[in-house]
Amino acid sequence: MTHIPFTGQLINMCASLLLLIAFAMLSQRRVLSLVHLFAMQGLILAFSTTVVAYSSHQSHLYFSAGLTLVLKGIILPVILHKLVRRLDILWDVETLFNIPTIMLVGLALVVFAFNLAAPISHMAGTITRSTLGVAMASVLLSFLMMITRSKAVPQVVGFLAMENGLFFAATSATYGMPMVVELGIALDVLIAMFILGIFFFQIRVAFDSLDLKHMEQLKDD
Amino acid sequence: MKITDLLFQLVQNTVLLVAAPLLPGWISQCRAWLQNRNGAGVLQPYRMLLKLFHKDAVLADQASVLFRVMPYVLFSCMWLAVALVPVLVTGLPLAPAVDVIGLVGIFALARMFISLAAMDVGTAFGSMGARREMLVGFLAEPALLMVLFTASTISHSTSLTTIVETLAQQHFVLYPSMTFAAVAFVMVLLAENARIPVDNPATHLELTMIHEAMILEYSARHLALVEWAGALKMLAYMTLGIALFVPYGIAAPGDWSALPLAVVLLVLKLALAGAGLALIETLSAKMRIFRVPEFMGTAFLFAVLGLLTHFLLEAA
Amino acid sequence: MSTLAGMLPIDWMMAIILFWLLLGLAGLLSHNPRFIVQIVFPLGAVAALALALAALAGTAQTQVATAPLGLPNLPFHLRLDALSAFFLLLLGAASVGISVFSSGYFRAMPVSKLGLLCLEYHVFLASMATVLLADDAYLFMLAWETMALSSYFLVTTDHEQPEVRQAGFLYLLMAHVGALAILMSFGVMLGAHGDDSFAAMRHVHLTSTSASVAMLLALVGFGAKAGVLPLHAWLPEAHPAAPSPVSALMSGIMLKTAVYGLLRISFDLLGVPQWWWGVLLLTLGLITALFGVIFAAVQVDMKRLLAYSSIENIGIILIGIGLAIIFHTSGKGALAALALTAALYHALNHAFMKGLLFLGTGSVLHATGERHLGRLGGLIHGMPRLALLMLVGVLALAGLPPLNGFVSEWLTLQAFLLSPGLPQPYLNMLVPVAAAALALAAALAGFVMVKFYGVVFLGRSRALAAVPPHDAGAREQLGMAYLALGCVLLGTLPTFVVLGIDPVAAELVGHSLAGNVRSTGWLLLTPMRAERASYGPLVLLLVIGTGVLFTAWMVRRFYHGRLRIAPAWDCGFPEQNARMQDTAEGFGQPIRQIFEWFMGVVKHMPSPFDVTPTFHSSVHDRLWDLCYVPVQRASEMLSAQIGRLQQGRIHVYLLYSFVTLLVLLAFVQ
Amino acid sequence: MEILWVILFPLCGGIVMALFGKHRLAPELNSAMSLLTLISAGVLTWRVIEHGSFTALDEEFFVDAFNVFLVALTAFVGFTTSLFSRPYMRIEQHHGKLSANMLRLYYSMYQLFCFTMLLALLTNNMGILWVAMEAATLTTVLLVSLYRTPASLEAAWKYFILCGVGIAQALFGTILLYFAAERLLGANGTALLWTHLNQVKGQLEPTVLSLAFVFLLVGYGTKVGLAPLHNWLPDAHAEGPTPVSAVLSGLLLNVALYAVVRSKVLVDGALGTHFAGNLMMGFGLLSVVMAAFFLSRQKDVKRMFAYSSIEHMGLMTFAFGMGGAVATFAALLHMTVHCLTKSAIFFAVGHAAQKSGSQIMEQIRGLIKTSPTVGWGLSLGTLAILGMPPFGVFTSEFLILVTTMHTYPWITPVLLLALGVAFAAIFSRMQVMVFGETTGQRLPHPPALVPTFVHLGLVLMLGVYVPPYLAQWYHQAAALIG
Repeated sequence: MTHIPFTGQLINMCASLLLLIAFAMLSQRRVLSLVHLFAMQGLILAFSTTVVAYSSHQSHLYFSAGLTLVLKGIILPVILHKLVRRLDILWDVETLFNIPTIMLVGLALVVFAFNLAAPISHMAGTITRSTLGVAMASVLLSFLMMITRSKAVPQVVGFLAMENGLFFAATSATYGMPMVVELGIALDVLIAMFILGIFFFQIRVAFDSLDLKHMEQLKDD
Repeated sequence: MKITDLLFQLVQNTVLLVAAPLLPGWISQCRAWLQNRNGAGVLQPYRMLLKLFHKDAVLADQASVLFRVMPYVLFSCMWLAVALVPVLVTGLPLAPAVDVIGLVGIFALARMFISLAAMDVGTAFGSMGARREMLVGFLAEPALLMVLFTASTISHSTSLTTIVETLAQQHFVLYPSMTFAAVAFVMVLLAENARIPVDNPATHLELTMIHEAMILEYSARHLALVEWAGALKMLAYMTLGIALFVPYGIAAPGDWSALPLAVVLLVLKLALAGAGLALIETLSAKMRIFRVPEFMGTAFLFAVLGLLTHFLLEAA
Repeated sequence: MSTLAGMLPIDWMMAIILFWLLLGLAGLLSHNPRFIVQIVFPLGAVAALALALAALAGTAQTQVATAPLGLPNLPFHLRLDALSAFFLLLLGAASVGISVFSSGYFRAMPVSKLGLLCLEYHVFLASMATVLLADDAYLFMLAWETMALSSYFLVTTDHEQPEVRQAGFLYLLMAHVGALAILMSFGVMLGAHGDDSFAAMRHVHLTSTSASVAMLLALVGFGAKAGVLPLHAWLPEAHPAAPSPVSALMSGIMLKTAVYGLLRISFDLLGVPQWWWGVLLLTLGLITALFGVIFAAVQVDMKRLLAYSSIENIGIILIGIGLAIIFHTSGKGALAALALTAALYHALNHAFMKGLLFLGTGSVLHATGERHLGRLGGLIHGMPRLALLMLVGVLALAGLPPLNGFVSEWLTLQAFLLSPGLPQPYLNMLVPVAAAALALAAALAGFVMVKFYGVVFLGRSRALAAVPPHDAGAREQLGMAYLALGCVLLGTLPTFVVLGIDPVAAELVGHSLAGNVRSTGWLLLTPMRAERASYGPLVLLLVIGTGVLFTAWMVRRFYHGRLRIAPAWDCGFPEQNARMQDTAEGFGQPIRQIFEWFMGVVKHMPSPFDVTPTFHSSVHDRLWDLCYVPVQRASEMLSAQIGRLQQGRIHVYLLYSFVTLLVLLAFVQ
Repeated sequence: MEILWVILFPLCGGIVMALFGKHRLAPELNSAMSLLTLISAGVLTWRVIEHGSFTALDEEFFVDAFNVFLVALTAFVGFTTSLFSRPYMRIEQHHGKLSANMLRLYYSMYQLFCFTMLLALLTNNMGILWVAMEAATLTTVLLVSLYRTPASLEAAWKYFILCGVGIAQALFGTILLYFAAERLLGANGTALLWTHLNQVKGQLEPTVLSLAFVFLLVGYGTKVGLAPLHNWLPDAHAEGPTPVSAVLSGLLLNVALYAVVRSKVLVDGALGTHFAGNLMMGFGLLSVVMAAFFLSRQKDVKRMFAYSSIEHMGLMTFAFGMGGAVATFAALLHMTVHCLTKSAIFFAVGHAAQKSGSQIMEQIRGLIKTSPTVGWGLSLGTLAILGMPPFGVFTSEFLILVTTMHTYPWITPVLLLALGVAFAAIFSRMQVMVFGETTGQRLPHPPALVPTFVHLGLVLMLGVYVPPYLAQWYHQAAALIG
């Protein structure tokens, strides 16, 4: 195999960590630990972005790394934490059906994603060829997570995790999107977070629970 | 057309008009003989007409104009029908105006009027008669049409003149299709002229009568016209049958020398036909009204079969 | 003035169409009912007359025009040739009477409805004219659907009654489905790189298969409009629902636009037809005709009865077209021309007589408020003039000489009789059977008409609360008298009519009857040679007329003429009442008994212990259960299955997206 | 710079309404802002007519034949809807369904929504396009849940999650696009500019682009409402306030489709195959058929028309996918007429529902009696949307069907079947609502149906006559899209 520079190895390291976290989220029952995992994801993301910035001398990537750190590492987790506390679902535990199956499916997804990414990643000009597959995998995993979660908050966490995966793809595979786009995306995510916050309370008022099984009234059958 | 033809047409019509009542008279006379009675004589119909023409007419209070007009329409329709059939000579002036389809049309017109008139007064019998008459009619009319079509496909024409000329005055050919047609025609004739087994002219039994039920409300001059029209209709049918199936002896246009023979032959044929009709009536019994559609259906079927056999065997 | 003089007939027609639209708008905007009924409708009638005249003038040569509207770089093409001219003549001539009638008939209507009705009425007329003039698929479909839409609104004028809404829905649905079929047929015939003008379609050379596909699609489409079996279901529903003049328009004229479309596509756009189309049309026509007349015989609603009889007449027209195609493809030009002439002649006749009858039912409805035959009767006493006019229509529709219905049937039968020697032997077999069936249908039509006229106008009133009927108003009578006169003239002067139709035959089948017809002068109609067949209705009329007068005079001359009015004798039965007459059901009973095996009869038998026993039986259309109900069931079932997909759980929805994504990705890879 | 005005007016509008949203004249203010937007859009259009397409602000924005008429359309419908929502919302407040705060939220979000729509249309940057689309979701989601009823919350939640997830896929697609493009255009900002991408589309890496298109299609397709990604659409339309349903159907779906088509152009250029087209045709056909069969099960009137929107969106997607001058022309025309007609229908439906106090169709009866304008608006609109001439929908459907018949004959029966089923379903219900015996009572405020009839008038005009410059745009856009 060809020699990979140290930075590259670091980034691959981060990638594998992200994948690990994604799996952890998939199988995590407790809301609070989900939030913690999400925060960890944000931190790793920020770290990997700095590494990419350093290795590729892309000054604007430092900026976006900072942005990530602030937004995904600090603000969003804090907001989530507050929400969880205000909604006092701090020790809320939700029942997942048959974790091993989900894990197996997740595994299959990862394989699928890697296969999908393989033909592309070799043409990546960056030192971080293989990370695209990881990014795609974590996106798909968080998708799977949203499907399997039966409560509102974890679903949202899954949603945000998906954003993280996307962001990782953006930075690792392509040295980051143009600044204006990244700002826009960050803004959107922030607003989304706020709106979701509002939502949680409205839902609580309406259904006095955040369980999604109450919200299955609109249908056609 | 020559003036002589026109003249001849007029003369023939008047003669036939006057002579028509003889036919029913002759038939009932034959029936009397067949039943070992000595009948009222051939002239009986005339006496009846005379009697009717002297009576006071009684009109139902419900009757409308249509009721009073009908006998005249019926009468002149039948008169026209008689005038159209070549009885003695072909190629008369009126002939081109109406062909066989038109002839059927005229009969249908008459039937329509008489049925409407029957419904006009609004009695139970009237409408019943009208219904039955139309029931018979809607099967008899196409049957008759099919019979005529057989003849006209043979002669490649629907004008009676051409038909008769083809059948009579050209070399003699046997047409198997015509046998079917003949049977059908006889059945239609029985039905259309209200004879046994379809109808009984001599009865007023409510449940059986058809024609009589329709003219139940007529009296005096109207009744007389209706009866006379009936005689004319009978004559028209018989002469039509003769023209189709045994046309031999009908003279070609302008061939005055053959005329006397034609007259003699016509009288003979009519006499025979009348006798035959009487025989049929004596031998067969009046059938239930519900059987009539089957009877007429058979007639229709025979007629169509005739046409088919023509296309099968004779189409060259 | 010179510009006016320089206008071609087609320009006149476009102007008239525009004028109709303006009239409709005027009616919509004005809130004065007297203005609408006394100005707008008569003006519409005048325009119709002008259209008829323009059509008469337009048969001479083909004219083309384009309107500056329509799709970009695809303007509206219009074309006036013999075929469209003939149908435009039909439209104009028949709608004159109907518009005049309407101007009287609608006077009682509330103004809120009247304005809309006026708009829809004239849009309907205009769209029909446009259909006949259209020369590209787009304009044709546009006008066609507008026609359906406007007539739908006309049908649902009395939308308060649920059955009217039901009828309207069924009508528009079938019209729309038919339109889609027509659209597909146009799609098959489409010219090079999607040129949808008829001119381009004429030049496309289709394979025999695709031509047949186009033909079948067109048959479905136009059949659905014309009421060809088994697509007739809307007709007996919509006609009774609509106001009578509208029924007259629809039955008399709109059905003919479908005939026009069929002719246009089969003979003109598709070039030379194939012989089995003819057989198909012939068979369909026969079935339709028999079906229509048999069901007409058992109806108890005036307008339903007439609607079924319309189905029958469409069948007869179809028979003519089918024969024409058969002859045309087997190289018998003259016979093809004859059959085609017969079909077109019958179309024209039907427009007049059915229009007349529907208008008559309108007047009856006005006078008695009753559509059910079982409660009518004896109207001849109250409405003698209407009764006379209706008698003409009834005799004509029954196909009796010397009126017009007979002439076209006579021509059709002639075409049958002169047919032997077709290449296909079994066609030779088919022909006599077909002729027999046609004869049967014609005879049954007589039965139906006796029932109709006898039950409505003759006898005594069956109505329990006898409404004293008043005769129709002056303008109604004028309109109907016009149509009745049309029936008589069309019946007694056939030579001119046939000569008028001749250009169409010449255009479509490239053969003309004019020579034969002219050979024996105007008094006798001789489509072929004189010794083959000839028909002189005028002579017939004269002879019968003189016969009647002469007999009457003789009787007057030699007879005292004493007359007593007395109660009806009726075999001496004293107390008889109106209920002893045949009801409509009773009159139709024999037919029902004979044909019970193929119509669904529901009988209500009284129990032997019933104190006041009642018996009634209703006939319904088996084809409905056979063809329509299954379709409905299938679609309902399918939508029930699909509805399951939308079952409310957001996880499932996410799963849909997820699976879709994965499948697509796998597909890409 | 006209473009800036077009975007700034609604943005400011959003802020202004957030400040004065409770004022008595807030509705009028709202309409005024929309009017300003409309005017500036008009100026922009005029400019494009004069000089043709151009870009602005170092190419971040650009206008060409494709998006200019959509801009005009969006601004126009935005304005008419604001006109409609003036009395409508007053009546809602009257009925006590809405508080002043909610109205403020409504007005400001309405303006912001218009802003995001116009931004998405005018931007040259695929990234910004994505941002705008996401922002559109964010602005409307609170409008959907405006009534705070459980149903509306559920609808809003589904709307948010499904569209959010979907749009995330679109972002991944955009990233892949960028990934492919930067190797040609360098890592500077220009690599996401559509104009540049369009120039180099021939050399873009096919495998990446096909992958990207899948993500983009699934992403934006979710917002277009393509089956089976449509599930949010009926709920959101049915539960939100009627003006919102109108703009969702009329504008949002159009803009999402616009995004799909933009990316299709690039992918076609890169692949040189009919891959993208086939995908779109498949989705379109599926949507048409499924929507048609869904239609016949509906009880809620707005839900039904939501499904009809799915059906028509599917038809457009199908037509765009089919490609070719005529089909694309027809699709663009269909975009226009569907937008106008559907919003007109929702206007009428809104008043009808207010009149009978329910959106359930069994309880809406005999409108033509209680208020003829609503009745006629609804019936004519329905007939128009069902493709009845002489309305414009007929024109576009005619073109689409005829072209399909010409190129893919075996698909036509399926389409026609679906159209027939849809016709039967919608029409039978419309008839009962409009005609027949009546239930509803008179309204405190007169219905504002001027917008309805203006829209229908335009649609009618497009049915018989397409103005030359409009046709010219369509043709240019068709050439652009190919």
